[in-house]
Amino acid sequence: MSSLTIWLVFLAPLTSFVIISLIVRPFFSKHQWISPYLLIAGLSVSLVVSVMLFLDTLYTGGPGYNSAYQWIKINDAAIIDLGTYIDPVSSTILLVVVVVSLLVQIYSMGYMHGDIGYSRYFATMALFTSSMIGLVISSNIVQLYAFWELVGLSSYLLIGFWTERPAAAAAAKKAFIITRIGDVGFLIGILFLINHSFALPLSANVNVLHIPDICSLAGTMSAMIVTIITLGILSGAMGKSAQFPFHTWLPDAMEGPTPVSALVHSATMVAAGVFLLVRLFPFISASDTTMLIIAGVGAFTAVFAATMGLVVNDIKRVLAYSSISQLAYMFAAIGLGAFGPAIFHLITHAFFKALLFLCSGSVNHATHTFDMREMGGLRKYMPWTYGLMLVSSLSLIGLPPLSGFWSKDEIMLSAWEKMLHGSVFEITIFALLAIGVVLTAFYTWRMISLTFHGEYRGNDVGDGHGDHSIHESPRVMIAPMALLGVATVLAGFLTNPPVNVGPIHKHWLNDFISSSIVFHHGHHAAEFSVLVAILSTVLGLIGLGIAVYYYKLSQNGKKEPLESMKGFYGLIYNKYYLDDLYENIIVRNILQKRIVNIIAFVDKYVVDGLGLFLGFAVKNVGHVLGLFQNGNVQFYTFVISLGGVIGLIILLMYTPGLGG
Amino acid sequence: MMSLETILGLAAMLFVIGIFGVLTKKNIIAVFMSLELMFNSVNLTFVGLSYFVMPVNLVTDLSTAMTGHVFAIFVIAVAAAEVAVGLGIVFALYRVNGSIELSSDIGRAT
Amino acid sequence: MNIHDLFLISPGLSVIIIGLVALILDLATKNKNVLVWTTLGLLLVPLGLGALQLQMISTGYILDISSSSGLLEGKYNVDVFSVSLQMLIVFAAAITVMISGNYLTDGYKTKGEYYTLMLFSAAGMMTLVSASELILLYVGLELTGLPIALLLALTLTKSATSGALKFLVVSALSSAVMLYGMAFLFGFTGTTIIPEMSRSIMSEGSVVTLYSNTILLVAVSLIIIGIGFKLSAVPFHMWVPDVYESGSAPIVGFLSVASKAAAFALLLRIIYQVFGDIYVNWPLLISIIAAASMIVGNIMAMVQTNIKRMLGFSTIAHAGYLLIGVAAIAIVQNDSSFRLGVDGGASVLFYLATYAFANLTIFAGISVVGSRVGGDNISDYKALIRKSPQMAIMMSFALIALIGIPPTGIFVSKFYIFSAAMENELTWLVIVGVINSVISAYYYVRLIKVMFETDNTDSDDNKMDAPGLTLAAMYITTAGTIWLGVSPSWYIAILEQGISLLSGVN
Amino acid sequence: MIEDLIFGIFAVAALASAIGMIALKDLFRSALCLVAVFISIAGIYVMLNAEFLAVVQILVYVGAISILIIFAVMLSDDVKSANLSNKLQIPAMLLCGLILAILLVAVVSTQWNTISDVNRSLVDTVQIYSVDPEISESTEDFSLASLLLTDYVLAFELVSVLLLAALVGALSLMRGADER
Repeated sequence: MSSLTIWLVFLAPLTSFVIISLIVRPFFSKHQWISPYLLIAGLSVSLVVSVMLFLDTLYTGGPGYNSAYQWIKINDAAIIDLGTYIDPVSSTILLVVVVVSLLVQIYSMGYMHGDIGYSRYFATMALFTSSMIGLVISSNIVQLYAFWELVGLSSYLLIGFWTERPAAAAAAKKAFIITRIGDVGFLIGILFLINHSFALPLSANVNVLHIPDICSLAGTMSAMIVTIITLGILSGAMGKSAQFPFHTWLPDAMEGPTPVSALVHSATMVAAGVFLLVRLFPFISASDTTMLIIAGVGAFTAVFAATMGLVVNDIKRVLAYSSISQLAYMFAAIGLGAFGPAIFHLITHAFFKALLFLCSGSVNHATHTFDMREMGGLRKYMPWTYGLMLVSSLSLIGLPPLSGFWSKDEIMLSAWEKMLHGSVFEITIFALLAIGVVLTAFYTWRMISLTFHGEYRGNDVGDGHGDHSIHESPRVMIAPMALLGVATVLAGFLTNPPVNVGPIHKHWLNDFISSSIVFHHGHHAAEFSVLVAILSTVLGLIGLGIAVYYYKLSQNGKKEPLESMKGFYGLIYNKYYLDDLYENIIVRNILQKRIVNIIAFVDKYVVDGLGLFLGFAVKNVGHVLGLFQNGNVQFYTFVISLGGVIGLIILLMYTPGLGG
Repeated sequence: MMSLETILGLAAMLFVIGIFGVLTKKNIIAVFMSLELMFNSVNLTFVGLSYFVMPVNLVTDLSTAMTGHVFAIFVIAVAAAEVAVGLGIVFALYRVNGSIELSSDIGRAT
Repeated sequence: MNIHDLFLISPGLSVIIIGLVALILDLATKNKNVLVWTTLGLLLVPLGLGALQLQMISTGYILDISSSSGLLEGKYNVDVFSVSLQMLIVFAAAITVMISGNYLTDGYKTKGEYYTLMLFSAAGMMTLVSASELILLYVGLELTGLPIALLLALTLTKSATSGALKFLVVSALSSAVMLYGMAFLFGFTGTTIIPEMSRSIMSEGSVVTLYSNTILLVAVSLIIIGIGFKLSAVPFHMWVPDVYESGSAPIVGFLSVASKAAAFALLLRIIYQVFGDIYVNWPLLISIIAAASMIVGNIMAMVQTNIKRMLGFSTIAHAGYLLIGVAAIAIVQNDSSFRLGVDGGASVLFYLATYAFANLTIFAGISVVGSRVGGDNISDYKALIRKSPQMAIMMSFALIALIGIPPTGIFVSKFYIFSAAMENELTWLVIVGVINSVISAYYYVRLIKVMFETDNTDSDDNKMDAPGLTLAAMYITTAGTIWLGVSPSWYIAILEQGISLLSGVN
Repeated sequence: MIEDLIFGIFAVAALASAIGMIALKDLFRSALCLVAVFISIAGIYVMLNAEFLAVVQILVYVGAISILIIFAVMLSDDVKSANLSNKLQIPAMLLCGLILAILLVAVVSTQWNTISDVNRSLVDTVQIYSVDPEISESTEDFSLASLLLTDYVLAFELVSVLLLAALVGALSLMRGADER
């Protein structure tokens, strides 16, 4: 397959972006309807190419590495080139990204219909999709970082899409800043890699920024450096995947349009962190410390995010916390060394979570709200949505035979096996993951129950419009949802079955992923264990049962069952006060007040104090020539001279041979 | 008594007196006067160095003995321009504002 | 002065002549468009001459005539380093001419003088980047600063004039201090020609005599003070916010881009050619200044409500990033002496170019909004996306570039600077820099947020039509930002060649 | 010997007038002190082979700049007490003392590459020749004027541009201010 064909998968949506933003939007604003078709056409090309790439990789090992263009050359061992690296991992994720994106775009045609920024929406979506594709196929870590920032940027634009909503703008800014804090670590990690390149012998013949090379690099550096770099990369992944303590941006990001949440904030961009860690898994796993931290962060966040999901009333925020929690399962799996199950869960999660979001969008399309307290009883009005939501929810809970069951089961199985011959740490990990299953089942059923069961509690019926305003969504929305529903049902068993099923080999996805040459010794999937499968199903059913029990009793949402636990309820309802900590205490109080005051101290107190005092003394001199009486300029020159003297002293002290 | 050290020392003292004036004078004219003093001390340094210090290329190029003097001439010319510009701006300010008392109306650092 | 010499100085000379032409044209014609377009058209001449010089250097022609010519020998350099920077300065001047129209609309009687002074200042900067002799450097320095002070005062408001006075006094003080350092350097080495200085220092030569000459250290630090003022680096920065707030946007933009480029050129030349490889621990000093500049600039910018003041602090922070590259020039060797590297200098030059593109875009926008709204508060930019979508989008793009997001040029240059610093074991400085780029994202994104904020209430069409010339300037600078981000390697290669010719290292 | 005495007188005069300039409350007297500093320095120039510079110093500084400054001084309402100091005096004094100490230590401890006796007469000849061609035996022209137009012609031209800029700028400032 020629290198141009591979690039086509990235260039096709990019072309759509260029056409929509530079031609359609400014010049054909009357014909906005054409924008989604342009994007869908571009994505169809991508789909064809990515299917070809996938099959090619599956059967012949794939095109591997292709370099197109040398971007920057730092030295012989650190070259940044724009290239593609198609291996089992990237070709699989690529296919998922393209498929989900395509379906979401079709859905968006219905959902965004009549919006004032119709073209702008699809332009940004095109930018996002092409950046995401670029991220997946990148062969160079700096190239990946560039796309990493670009998806962050398009996520910023999409969250803040409705510019007239202050909350959307604030959420967009928050997402941007917090993910960038994580990216600091990522960038520092990359810079340490570059630093390493200067120490390499010329004969080493590696490029420290080339992803396949990085995977074999760990042996050449000290354990300390490996840990620093991997922790840096991990912090980038945690920021993007909204893991504790960077998770606060994702729930707020729900201010964006729902299809955006489905594509960007559940299926693809937030999964990029998991993708990155798997991509560099051989390198990451060289540091035991980092692996422990990944597993710990994952297991902790899985429960932590799930608890916050228990009490939120916004349906999309429930799903957002659920996304954080499910991504945490993938992190935990990676931390335990099971990158195959992590990718498997990433795929199934992409399908069922995208479907959940699209369903919530469909509900919103009907009720014009996301507040579950104003819903209820919708199954009567929206049977399709209800059915699809039920399927995807049960998949999220992890009930057989839906896809979520198979992938979550593999993660639980890995944790289980580690626990069997592990220490307290591994036991804790498994316990946390198990608790997470119960909590997931509880909040998922709470969501279903509040939304679709019981009586309708919203206003729309009341104000006379009656059934007119609550209706099933149009076909253009239902059709992609149904396709995702099919994937939700089938993707689990067919892609990674625990036994041979006719022509489909057992664990073929896992074996396929592991066959990438960067994983020198692949991960062999654990044998299916009936015990663990039953255990995780029972855990899910327990959570489900509790939720059914409670919400049958108070099915009109009068009282939340958890409100009886006062202290705990307050804590989780206020999101553990982390938003307060970040925004009010750290940014406002410490950074903007304290530190600025320290820096401005001289200006505020010294100069003002002088000026004030002098004001009395020289009133009679008056007028223009007294310009300098407030001493401002003099103070500047004073600081300049003082700075010079201090600089000189530093020079004198630290210059070798002069006494330092 | 007239040695390089004394001349440079004298120049250094004048320079520091100039800095002191710039730092402490409230009147903009006095500040400009102090600046002129600094430029003069620099000139004195140049001329003194030019008198006492061996030019690096004297053997091949006799004119290097004059470098310090040339520098001083340029400093004088530039200083003249500087003071002209400074006083020009002061006069403009005076005209724009009349005799209204000026406070520093440009913001603080915060 | 023969024809070769004239050709060598022709870019700067033509800028001066264009300044004079503008002065005369202003008297001759009432139509101010003629003035602007003539000036712009003529500015292509120095650009073309610069390109021609670059071409001739690459074929090796200029190197010969440069060494054989009499009058300018050793005093005025025409090499890749200086010519590329001269072209950058001319470019900045041209953009400034394009966006100045917004300020020169009403009540501004002195248009010709305005362009003349700006171009004279540009000529001073061009001298500064080419000169390698102290007298010429000093004159170039003053020619850079004095017209800027006059331009700042030309707005003739109370705050502008007093801002200009502040600028002038601090500038004069710093140049006096620097002059004093130059005097010591002259006295110690016996010459004013920079390449001969390092030869002189080396021939005195043995390390022992060098240690006993504290005067060299004094000279170095006096010169760093003088340059530090031009760089607007902490602690020589305090004039910046005041002057930025009171000056007119095009001039402030010019000051922040071109003057900074010239000052860095001077610093690089002095480091590479005079004291870079002697045993003075200047990298430590520069690193401290860099860290302080980034921290103070970024944190203070967070709390500003005036956009020009905010950009003033932001320019202080960017001086800090640039100084990381300067500190990265010195490669510490085993015996704790320094060797000079190419990457540090080239990364600084690349950063200057990308910063120029992004910053000029923003100041172009400010010059329009400032003259229409009459204020420079950040809140004045509310809903700019409704009033002038093109401007809002390009300004946001430039702000994104200033944060350092790919695929903009500043991403590449930050990356380049940081990796050069990593090469030289300045890890702590890099970490400070990376963290600071997050802090800077905070206030840049805040501005973007304000520009995109729209209420449905104020959707009455108060369009803000930017003049075509300003929009054209913004398109050019935006294109430059993307261009250098996507395809940086050819330019980096030129700059690396320039630096290695400058320093004799490779 | 007599030379040293004259130098001493000039040096003391320069220092004393400089201090007077800083210390006097009357801005006009302070400006006169500055003139005295200029004149004393011109005297020292004469002793340092720089007669031409001495003349320039008198003409430009004493003649032009001082007059300019004195004009400006007249703008002050209350000349007699216009030369006040701000509250930075004590820190400034400490700082200046520190700077002076550093400078003096540096000047004294440095091994200057002074002119050897062999070259002394050569340098004297070149420097004095710059104003008196008669005593030179050399055929080359080292006068300041010719240096300005040969070796330093570029800087010379740039200074003229600088002066033009100052002129143009000051004029347009006045013009603009008039029309306000």
